[in-house]
Order: sequence, then C-alpha cells, then structure tokens
Amino acid sequence: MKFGGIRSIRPEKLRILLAPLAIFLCLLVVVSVAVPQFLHGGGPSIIAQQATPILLIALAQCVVLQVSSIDLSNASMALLCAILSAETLGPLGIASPCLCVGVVTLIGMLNGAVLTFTQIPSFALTLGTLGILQAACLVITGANVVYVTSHLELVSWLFHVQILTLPIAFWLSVLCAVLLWAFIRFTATGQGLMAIGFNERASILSGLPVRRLKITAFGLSGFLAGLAGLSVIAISGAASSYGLGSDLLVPGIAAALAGGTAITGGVCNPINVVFGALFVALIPVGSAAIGVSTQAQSIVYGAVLIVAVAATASRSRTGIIK
Amino acid sequence: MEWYTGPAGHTPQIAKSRLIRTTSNGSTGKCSVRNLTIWRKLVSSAASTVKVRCFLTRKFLAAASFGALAWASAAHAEVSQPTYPKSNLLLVTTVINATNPYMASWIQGSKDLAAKLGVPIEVVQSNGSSQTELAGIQAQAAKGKKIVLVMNPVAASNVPAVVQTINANGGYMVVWWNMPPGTEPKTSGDHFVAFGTYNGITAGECGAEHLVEALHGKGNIIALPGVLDSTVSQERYQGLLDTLKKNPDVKLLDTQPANWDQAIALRTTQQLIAKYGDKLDGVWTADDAMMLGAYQAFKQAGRLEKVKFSGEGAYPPVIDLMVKKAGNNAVVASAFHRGYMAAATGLLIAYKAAVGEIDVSKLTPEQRHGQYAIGCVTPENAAQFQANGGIPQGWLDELIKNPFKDLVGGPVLRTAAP
Amino acid sequence: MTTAAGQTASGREPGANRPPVLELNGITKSFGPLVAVDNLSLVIGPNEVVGLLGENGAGKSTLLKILTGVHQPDKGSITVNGKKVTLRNPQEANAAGIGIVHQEQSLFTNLSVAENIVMGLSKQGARSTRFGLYRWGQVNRDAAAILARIGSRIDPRTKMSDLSFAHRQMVEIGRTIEIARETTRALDASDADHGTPLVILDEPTSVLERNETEILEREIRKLKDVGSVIFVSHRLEEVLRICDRLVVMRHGRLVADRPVGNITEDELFELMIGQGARSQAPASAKADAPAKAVLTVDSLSRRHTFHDVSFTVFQGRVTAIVGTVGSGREDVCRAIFGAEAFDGGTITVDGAPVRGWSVRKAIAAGIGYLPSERGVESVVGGLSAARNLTLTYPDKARAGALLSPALRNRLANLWFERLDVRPRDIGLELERFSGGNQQKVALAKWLIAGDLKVLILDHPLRGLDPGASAAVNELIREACRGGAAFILLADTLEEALDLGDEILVMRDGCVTARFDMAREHPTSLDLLEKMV
Amino acid sequence: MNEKATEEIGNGGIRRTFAGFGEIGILVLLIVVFSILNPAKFPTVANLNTILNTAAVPTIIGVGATFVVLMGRIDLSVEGIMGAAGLAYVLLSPNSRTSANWGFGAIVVAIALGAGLGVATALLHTRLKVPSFIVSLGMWYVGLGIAAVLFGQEMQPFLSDTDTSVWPTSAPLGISNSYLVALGVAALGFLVERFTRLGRVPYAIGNNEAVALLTGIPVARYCIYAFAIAGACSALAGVIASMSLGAGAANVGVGMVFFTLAAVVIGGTPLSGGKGGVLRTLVGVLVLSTLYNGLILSGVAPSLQSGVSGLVLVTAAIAAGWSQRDRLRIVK
Repeated sequence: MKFGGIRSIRPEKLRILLAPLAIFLCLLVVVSVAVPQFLHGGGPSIIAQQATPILLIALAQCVVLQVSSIDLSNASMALLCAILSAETLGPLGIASPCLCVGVVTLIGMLNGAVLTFTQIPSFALTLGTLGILQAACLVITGANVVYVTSHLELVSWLFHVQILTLPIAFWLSVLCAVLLWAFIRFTATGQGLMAIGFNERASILSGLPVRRLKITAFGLSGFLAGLAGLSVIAISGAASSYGLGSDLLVPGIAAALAGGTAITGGVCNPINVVFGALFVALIPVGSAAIGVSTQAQSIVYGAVLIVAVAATASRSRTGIIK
Repeated sequence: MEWYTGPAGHTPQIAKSRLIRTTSNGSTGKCSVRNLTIWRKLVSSAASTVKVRCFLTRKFLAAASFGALAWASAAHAEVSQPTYPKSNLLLVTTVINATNPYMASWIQGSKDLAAKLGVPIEVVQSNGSSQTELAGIQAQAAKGKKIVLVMNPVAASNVPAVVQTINANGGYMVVWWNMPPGTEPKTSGDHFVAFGTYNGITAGECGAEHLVEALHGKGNIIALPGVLDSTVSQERYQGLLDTLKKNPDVKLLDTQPANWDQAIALRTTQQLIAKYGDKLDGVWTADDAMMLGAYQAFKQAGRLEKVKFSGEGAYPPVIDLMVKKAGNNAVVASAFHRGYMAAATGLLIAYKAAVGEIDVSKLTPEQRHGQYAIGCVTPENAAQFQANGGIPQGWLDELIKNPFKDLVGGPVLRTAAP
Repeated sequence: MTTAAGQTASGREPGANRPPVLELNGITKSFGPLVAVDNLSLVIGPNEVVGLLGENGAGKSTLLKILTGVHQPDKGSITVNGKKVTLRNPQEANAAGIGIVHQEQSLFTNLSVAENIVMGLSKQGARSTRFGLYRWGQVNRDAAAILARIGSRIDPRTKMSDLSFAHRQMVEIGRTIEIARETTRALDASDADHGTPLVILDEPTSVLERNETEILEREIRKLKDVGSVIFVSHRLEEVLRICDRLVVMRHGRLVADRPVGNITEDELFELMIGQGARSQAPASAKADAPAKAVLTVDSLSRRHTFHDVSFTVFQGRVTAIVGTVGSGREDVCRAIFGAEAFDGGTITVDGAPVRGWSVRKAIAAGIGYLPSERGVESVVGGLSAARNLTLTYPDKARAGALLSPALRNRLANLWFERLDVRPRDIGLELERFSGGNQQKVALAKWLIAGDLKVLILDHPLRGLDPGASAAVNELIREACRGGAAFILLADTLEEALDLGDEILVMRDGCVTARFDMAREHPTSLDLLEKMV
Repeated sequence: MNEKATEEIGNGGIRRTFAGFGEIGILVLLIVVFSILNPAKFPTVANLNTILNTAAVPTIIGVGATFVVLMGRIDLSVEGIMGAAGLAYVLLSPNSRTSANWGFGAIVVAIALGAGLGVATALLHTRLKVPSFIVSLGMWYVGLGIAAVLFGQEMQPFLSDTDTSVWPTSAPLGISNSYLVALGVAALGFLVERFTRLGRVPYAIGNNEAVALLTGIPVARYCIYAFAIAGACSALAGVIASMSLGAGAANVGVGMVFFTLAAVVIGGTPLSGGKGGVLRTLVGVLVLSTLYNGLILSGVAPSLQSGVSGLVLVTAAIAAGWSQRDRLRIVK
C-alpha cells in the first residue's frame, strides 16, 4: 500500500502512520517539561532498558494480531526462556541462548499447530498454554529464583554496552522491528499474513497456505518472546516464576495496540510498535513526574492507555469495532 | 497486584549447602517470647537491658552499642564519602502497592521521619511491577536533587539497576528484604549504604512454636505460605518446618500457597476445610493478611473455637483479635515488625550517610548487611502493641540518636524450603 | 400498469391529490474528491413502481443509503409524504415509512425466522410482548401470517441457517413488507392524509433464479397496492416488465426519467453507459474439432449434497451448470476446487486422478475458482488492488526472495488497463472499489497465471452492470481462446445458453440433463423444466 | 428444496438449547474422576456446598460477561470493578473505619458504581471506536485505582457485623446463600436472554453486526446495556466477595477475569459471539470450580494446578468445537 501512488495517501493513512510517534513525543515533552533533567539524567537509557523486553513481547504479539489471533502465552514463554537460559547458561555457555530460544519457538509453533488443526479460538488456547507454561516454570525452578552461575557476560553486555546513550539491546530489538517490517511488507509470507488478517476465508480460497502461515506467525511470536526472555536475563541475571518478566503480557499488548496494531487483524506496523513500547515504558515516569498521588496512579495508567489507543488505532471502514 | 510483606526474592548460593544457622536464629521459642519483653524495655530505655540471658538479646544489645559507637565516631570526624547539605536532598521511599497494611505503615514511617528531619519526601508505588518501580525511582532521581532512598524491591533482581541509578545520581540508598547475591553493599561502593532484613526463620518459629504450644504438642495443621518463590515466605516456612521437626506429634497435613492474598487465602482454606473437615486443629500462615482470610473461612464454617491460628506481621486487626481473645483465643501468635520501623531505619541510615553523620567506610559488616529485631505478639502481651500501631513512644527519637539500635546480627543464612 | 393504482387495498382514490411519497430536491453527496450523487432531484408518486438503473458506481447505492438514513446528504432536501424529513439513521428511515430489501441478505442465521422478522420491526407490535416479555407463540403466529401473505409456508420457528437461500430471500421480503405495513398502520393512525410507505428493492433478483424471480414479481405487484416501490436491477428485461417508470443514473446525475411505454432495452443500455449499443455476445468459439480433456469428474458424490455427478471439461470450452439454489451445483464446484470434501467418485486432472485433494493442490494443478460471494470469499478488501492481484501467484511479482513492488505495480497497471478498472489507483484498498471493478480484479487474479487449465466461475456477473458484464464476458472468451477451460454457474439461463459449449442441468444434487450446444439448441424453457 | 404450495418448509426449529452441551459431559467426567480419587471427601454434601460456594462469585460475573461476549465484545474490567464496588460497599456499611451505615443502600451504591463503570467502558468503546478489549483493560486499572483511593493510607476496613460476613456461606436452605443469589441472577439473566429484545439483540449483533446496523438495530445502545449489566454483575460479585472476606480489599477479585472468561468459553459461548448463553456459562463455572476443588482435594502439587486447569480449558474448548471443524471454518 506504500506504493499506491500519491492518490492513496489519505489523512486517515497519515494518522495511522504518525500517531504512535506523536503520542510518544507528547508524553516525552510532558516529562521533559515537568522534569527538565530527565533527558540528561540518564532517563532515556533507563526507559530504553525497560522498553526492550516490552518491545520484543509487543512485536511477538503484533505478529499474531496480524493474523487476527491473540497470544496470551507469549509473556510466559519469555519467562520460560529466561528460566531455561538461567539454568543452562552456566553449563552450556553460548549454546544455551540459542537452545532456549529454539525451545520457545517450538512451543509457539505448537500453539499454532494446535490452533489450526483443532480450530479453537486463540484466546482460549493460549490462555490454556499460559497456565501450562506457568506450571512448567514453577516446576523447573522448584519455585525458587534461578541465578545465572557463570557466563552471564555472554548476555549482560547487551545492556552494558551503549550506543548513543542507549543500551545496545534496545537498538537490536529496534532492528528486529525493522526486519519484521520488511518481512511483512516484502515477502510472500508476510503478504499472506496480512491477507489472513483481513479476510481469512478469501485467503484460503486464494490458495494461501493458511495453516502454515498461522503456524509461522505463532512460531515468530515464540521466537521474539524468547528474545524478550534473554533480555530479561541480561538485565537481571536471574529469573523466577514471579520475578522480572512475569508481568510483561499486559504492557506487551498495550504497546502493540498503542503502536497502531489493529486487534481485528491485518494492520500491523512493527516500526510504530517501537514507539508504542517506548510510550508504555514512559507512562509510569510520566505520571510520577506530574505528581499523581500514589493511590491514583493506576487510574492514570488505565486512562492514558485508552486515550493512546484511541489516538493510534486504525479503524476498519465498516465502522465495526469489537 | 499482590499483597506482599516481602516480595519475590532470592536464594543465596549457600542455599545449596546444608542449613547453617547464625547465632541469632538459635533462639528457642521461649527465648523469643522472653526477649520480646526485653525488647519492649529496651526500646523504652536503651540502657536497661543488661541482665538479659537470651543470646539473641545480648547480641542485640552488643549490636546496638557498637552501632552507636560507629555512629558516634562518625559524627564529627571527616567522612570518606561525598556529602551534601540537607537542602540538596530528596527522600524517596518505595512501596509495592498502596492498599496493604504493611505498606501503609511503611509510608507512615517514612513520612514521620521526613517530618522530623525536615526534608521533602516522595513515595514511589510500583503496583507490583519491576518496570514501574525502576521508572519511578528514575523519575525522582531525574529531578536533580540527591536521592536518599529506602527501597522494598518488587524483586531482588531490580536492585542492581537501582544501585546503578543511585551511583549516577550520587545519592545514598538502603534496601530491605530482598537483594540478589553478589550485590553486597560492601562490594557496591559507598552509595549503597546498607541492606537490612528481618529473620524470616525466627518469624516463622514465633508462629509455629506458639501454635504447637496451643495444641499441647499434638494435632493436625495446615500451612499457607506466600508466593511460592518468595525468599521471605520460604524462610518463614523453614521456621515452621524446623519447629515441627522438634514436635513430631504435630502433623502438617497440607501446604497451599495463598500468594500473600487475603481473598485467595479465604478461597483456599474453604477448600482445605472441605478436604480435612474436623481433623484440622491449627493454621500456620506466612503473613497476617492470609491469616485473616483463613480465620474468616473457619469463622464461616463455625469452627473458630476449635482451631488455632498463627500469623506474621502483627497487623493491628490481628492484635485486636488477640486482645479480645476472639474465638476462644483462636489467634495464638504473630511475629512483630513494622514497615514503619524498617522504612524509618533505612531512610535514616541513608540520610546520615548523605549528610556525613555516618562514615560508610567505617560501618561494620553487620551494619552494612544485617538483620533487625523482631518481636512475637501473643494474647498475653498483645495489649502492649495496640497503642500507636505498636510503635513505642519516642521510638523515632531513639532511632535518630542511633539508626542501628535494632540491629541484632549479620546475614540470615538458610536452606531452600524443601 | 398505471391502473394498478386503482385497486389499492385501503380503497383509496387513485392519485386523489395525495402528496408524492418521496420528493428529492437537489440531493448532493460527495466522498472527498468523488461526487457520488450530484444535485439529484426525483419525485415518486403513490402506488408507483419506479425502476432505478445505472452502471456500478453511477451512484445508485449511495442514493439508496441516503434514503435509508445510512448516509446524510451534503446538500438538498428529502420530503416523505409531504413532510420534510432528515434521516439520521435506518430507524428514522423506517419511522418515516421507508423500508429496504438489501442486495445482500440482511438476516441473522442464528435466529429463527420469526425472530428475524421481529428484529426488523422498529417497534414490535403490542401483541408480540407482554410486560416487555416476548410471547413466542404469538410472535410465531404473526410471522406465519406475514409469510402466508406472500404465499410462503415456511415454519416461522425454523432456524435461519436451516433454510435455503431462496427461502431466506422470501423471509427477507416478507419482513420488508411487514415493515412497510407497520409503517402504513402507524401513519394511518397518526397522519390525516394517509401517507404511503416506500419499499426499496435493491437488486433483489440478482441472487434469485428465474422461477424464484417470478414469485418476487407477483409480490411486487401486490406491494403496489399498499405502497410505492423503488426497484433496482441490472436485468433490463425484468425492469421493463415490472416497472411503471424508469429513472437512469450516470456519474451521480439523473440522465433519464421516462414511463416504460416508450423505451427499449438498447436505449436504456445506451443511457446507462452513454456509449454505442450493447455488444451482442456472439456464441463463443464453438469449435467442433474434439478438444483435449483437461478435467474429468466421475460419479462425484457427497452425502446430503450431490450424488453421482460426472462430466468432462475440455480445453477452450465452457461447461455451464444450471439449477436452482440448493441444486448442489455450488458444492460440486467447491469440491472440484478442493474447498469442500467429497466422499465418493474421482476427479481426474490431465489424466491423473487426484488424491488428498485440497485448495492448494487444485491451484497447483491449474484450477482456479471465482466465488460468488465476492466480499466474503473472493477479495481481501483491506489489501491494495495490486496485492490482491498477486495474492495467488506472488511469484509473478517476486525478485529473488523478496516481492518487488516495482514488478507488482507494472503487472497491476497492465491489467488495470486491459480490464479498464476504475479508478486507476492500484494502491487503493480493494474494498474502496465498486463491485464491478472488484470483480474484474478478482478475475484477473486468476488470469495472470497465464497457464490456467480450468477456471470455475460462480455467478461471475452477479451484481455487475451491463458494461462490466460485457467486459468480463470478453475476458472469459479471450481466456477460452487462450486454451483455458471454464465451469460456469451463470446468473441467468440466457447467459448460460450464450456462453456454454455444454450445459448441465442439476436438481437436488443430481444431473437431470445435459446439452451439447454444438449439436442441440435448447431454449431457456427446456432448461427450466429440467430444473424444477 | 422447491417450494410445493402445500407442505411446510423448515424443521420447525427444534430449539437446540441443550444440544451439544459437551461441557456437561466434562462436568460429569470430572465429578466421576474426583469421586474415584477421593471417595471419602469429594462426593459429600459439605463439599458440594464448598464447590457451589466457590462457584457463586464467578457465576454472577459470568452472567454479565455472557451478554458482552454474545455481542462479540469482551470485558476485562471485572477485577477492577469488583475492587471498587467491594470497597465502596464496605466503607458504607458498619465497618471498623467509617461511621457510615447505609444498610442496603450500600449495596445499591456499589452496584450503581459498577454499572456506571460499565457504561463508561461502553461509551468509550462506542464513541472513540476503541476495541472493547483495550477499553475494558484500561478500566481494570481505573477500577483498581478507585479502590486504592477509597482504601487510602489508613488501616484496612473490616465489616463490624459478623452476621454479614457469615451470611454468604451460611446455608439455611441447604445451599449457601451466595450461590442462591448467583442462581437468582442466572435465572434473571436467562429470562432476559430468552424473552426480551434486550436479550435477543445481542445474538443478532454477535451473528452479523453489519446486518444489525443495516437493519437499524441501535448497536451502540445495546453495547451500553450489555456493559452496564456486566458492570452491575461484577459489582454485585464484588459485594458478595467482600462480605465473605469480612473486609474491604482492593484486589478482592484477584484471578476472576480469566477464571470467568475461561468458564464462559468452556460453557460454549465462543468469544466471536452469537452463540451460547447464560445457562451454558452456569455449567462452565461449575466445571472450573469442581476442577479447582478437586485438584486440592486430590492433593495435586500447587505448582501443577495452573497447568492442569490450562489443559482442561484447552481440552474443553477442543471438545466443544470439534464437531464444527471444516476446511473453510474461520476461528479467530
């Protein structure tokens, strides 16, 4: 659609293209004005650090939303990956991250396979997977915190090395977003994902390999979730069933939607999801900065979320929003 | 949004080895009951604690005195770490949520101290999210003043990032409850002044031993620990198991985690009542919020009179229950410590480091990583804890004289819960 | 016809200086740069059937949406039964006495017939509820009565999804008439000079088979007695038969408004597309030379759907299958395309019998399928026209591993020229094109393959205006010459006779007759009697 | 299918209310399995009451949720509304903190608050055209925030009146009061669902919203109704939960959103809407409550419990949808 010539650039399209960036900048301005030192007080680097796992989970989510499904289990996949690599980094060294990401990718594909072959709603399926993965985490960790015993340096540099004052991990996840964008726009597979999101029936009758495509989508979701898990390990050097990373699901979904992804499917711009993630990571700082009372903070969080999505959401022409 | 008295935590490497007890946890139940009274005296007048037999309290006194020494010596001498004028400081205190009695008390303590010191204070609330916690602290640090931080981390794993932030800001911080191994204050430079905790094992024993006592050493109990992977919960549970080892006639029928949550505790206990019916004689819980849930369940089942409860944290409503001797003395014990005291102590230590009243380099190992006194509330002594949320008159002034006055020993060492 | 106004049910005097039912004055509606309806004025008298014609994209549907309160005009006024009204939403349109039967069925398949009828009514009659609770017994009786009025005996408790398409259409019509009657009652009660309801039929016949159309025509004549009708259709002969007066739209304007008496099909056609007379479709390349068999279906069966269907499709030939809705011909096609399972018989492509048949395999074997429900099954509305075009054969626009926008656009522009798709904006989402242009793209999606063996066309001309139909027909013939074979489910028997080299007649899932057009020359009546 | 003038067309719509109630099978299966696993404890009247007791709150929520899901919407704000309404109720009843004593007024206010939040959700959803998923997600936080504000910095408010806090679980009529309330709500819900326009329109919208709009059904207004009902139900659930807790807690509803949604889905009301109903949700909740009770009674390790529930959810969903599998079936 980017190549439709000038006639197809309409205000609506511009909004969808720019809104996520806009809302992020707005919030950034608010914070910078309320707390002038924020920008050179190392604020950006902290936000980038927090945004990294959120961004990766959000990307994982938006691939699945792209085919108008939802994956409630990808956050716990990230956690599982973190736990696994915490357990294996010591013995396996560099092999461990690849292995762990591989495992969760497979779990993701399994999700997709079950989804396509049993035809049950993704919400129900992944809700179930969520429960199973939580149990898995608890069993693997024996309900304890697992600390990386050695080889932590294999991942920790991701957040120690900085480029332009931001941790390299953030830049890498942005790179993931760009690659994903290119993948969706410029490959037959990506085009297929889009098509399924808009009209699955027509996609089937146009001979798209819908099952394979859906499995791909969920596999990608697992893969990106795995990367998110690695970033968690890199940040904290430890993982546990209730620790850092256990609360990524909602921020992930919020970031994906604030990034203009349509929950109805078809519409997903990974590059905008980057701004969505930064925005979500910035909300707490924002509300703290403008001095919202401790009690009222979650009110603000909820309200801001709604407004942000209202501003960025791309709405189908039928006017039907569910 | 879970109710934490101590959030998800860590297991030190030692955990792999067998149980090693520090002197401080050697105390028997009786001892902990006695030194409670001592402890009461002590807090009222720091001097009148000489003829104490209990080791814990001797240790306690020792700690207190050399704590005082360390501070006195630091008071006038030049200190090694950078210091700032009061006017350039901002006190920051973090809580995991705003709707939990422990947290409420924590905030209160921070604010009272801030008022006494005449320094502005900010509360960072994290809604149980590590992300939010980091972001909140960062936002305060970004305001340009030097941060004086007392932190109750959502997860141990957040601490390093916060230390980074504070180092960059040049302020000072003290952490309670949770800290990953290898992030010792000693090894993290001067700005991470101290780590403090309460001895979960002792706390667990306080409840367990009085439960056993109340059951006359014979009966069936169930246990409600907190979130499964929480160090704090595991320590307390360890305390229970240790006690039961010594009292084989008390059977632990079932253990169901209730995630520090009153509502979940209620639901779980209802199920357990259905499962064991009249067999149950006692309920051990890792925290009073959960105890109140369990208590409610038995109340509804109309079996309050026949069951004993023990909790942890001595929430005012629980203390009231003990004073009222409700349900034929249903509640037998709850370990006493206050978010109020933890927060005030932590903030004060960090503050004194910031203004140069403490020389961080001269602090003893216990002072940089130590455990603080806890009491054990029972129906007998409950009344003393009712007034002012159990905070003795003038406690804060005593504290300001000596921030380490409640220090009772070094790190808590334990095995992982089986 | 004009006398029909005489025998009005309510015994009103014909045209007894009652105000016109509808009076449109200078209605204008534009979407961005595009002016859909341009300063249009129109008067519709009481008990009059007015035919509304125009190409796709001439602005008909926009006009109807304005009349039913879906869109609001930018300029101009609407007067209904002498009262100026503003229609902000469908409810208000109903209240004003305007009901519509939509081109696509507007029924809820998960509800019963009776419920569907009640749902349509803006205010359920007092009898159907007590204390705000439905009295289902009463509701069902009323529904039965309503259906009986249009000579249909559908059990009102039946779940909609259990009814055949045609029967659903009857329910739809019954409901619309009821809306109209309800409104008349309301007006009678409120209004001194009896207002007349206006019923809009938006291509109601485009999905109906001939015999069903006749029922509908009877119905419309009845309808005349109670109210006025706007009848939209592309079947000119039908329009001429049913209507009293014809209005033609082109480019959003009213270009003709005449009584039926003095106008011919060709005139109409010219008025609609404003170009030379209709290209009379000459019979396609009906070569007698035996052509190569590409697809053979042998005693294909599926339980409860079709039985023992056999036929062969030859290169460069058109096999037309006719039959009423529910005759099972759609299912046969879907089975051949792998979209539906079959439990008996064989499909042979190029001499090799297929197994483990699926859509993917069918396409790989060179079979294409153009479904009838365009919006739902054939086009991905949210994607650009260009992407839709290359959806099935992405390799046509692939450079190495990646899709090449440049290639895609060149291809798209090429086909847009060939099929004269308008607007010429290949980047525009397909859902923004008019139905006819969408259909052209949907067809081209298969034709770009080049080496397509068999293309199955399910009502390819449904809802297309004569102009577009001619273009699509031309495409089909061209592809025929290119060596492709076609299976055609035609809209009208004429179409089948016109294009088919062989015609199969199906009824209740069985083939009841087959005609080789090279030798026999059946009339539509011959076909009809085998169908019903 | 040609119409002969005389014969009736159509199957007379044998209403398949109970057709394909696979979930009942699952329920029976669970009961059998658990009865075998612990014959002494599980199949007893006392335990039955425990299960019904657990089921009460989610059933009440589920009735409201069903109307929302039937329209193809989703309501995640449950826990927030429960917290806000619960605290409002406790603070307006005789309690350890305030002097207020509004009696039944307290319940009315709480429910009004819930309905209000529901309406707010619907308005934001329909006016701003934001998916209900995200709006209700936001409302979840807003509700918790309101609860936190009501909770304030002071001590937790406890209900002074013991009878109140025992009422939900006491069973003068053999079945615990709370579940009787739940049954009442369900019955009312069923009445509305079957016999009123308010109940039928959601089916229509869930089946085909575009058509609903064309037919002139005021979809937005019915959205508001549905979410208001859902909000009110969540609020009532919050009140009952707080009663039984004997105290006001912001997160009195912890874990209820997914428990209820899972129950609705297991019950056989797909999230795409248009099918299912209140009765099915009733069964769905019983399945999950029985499971929860049975797992604890059978002594399944706490770590594994979430896993087992997950498996059951998936299995139930598969069992429910297996028959309708088809090449062209679209499931989101």
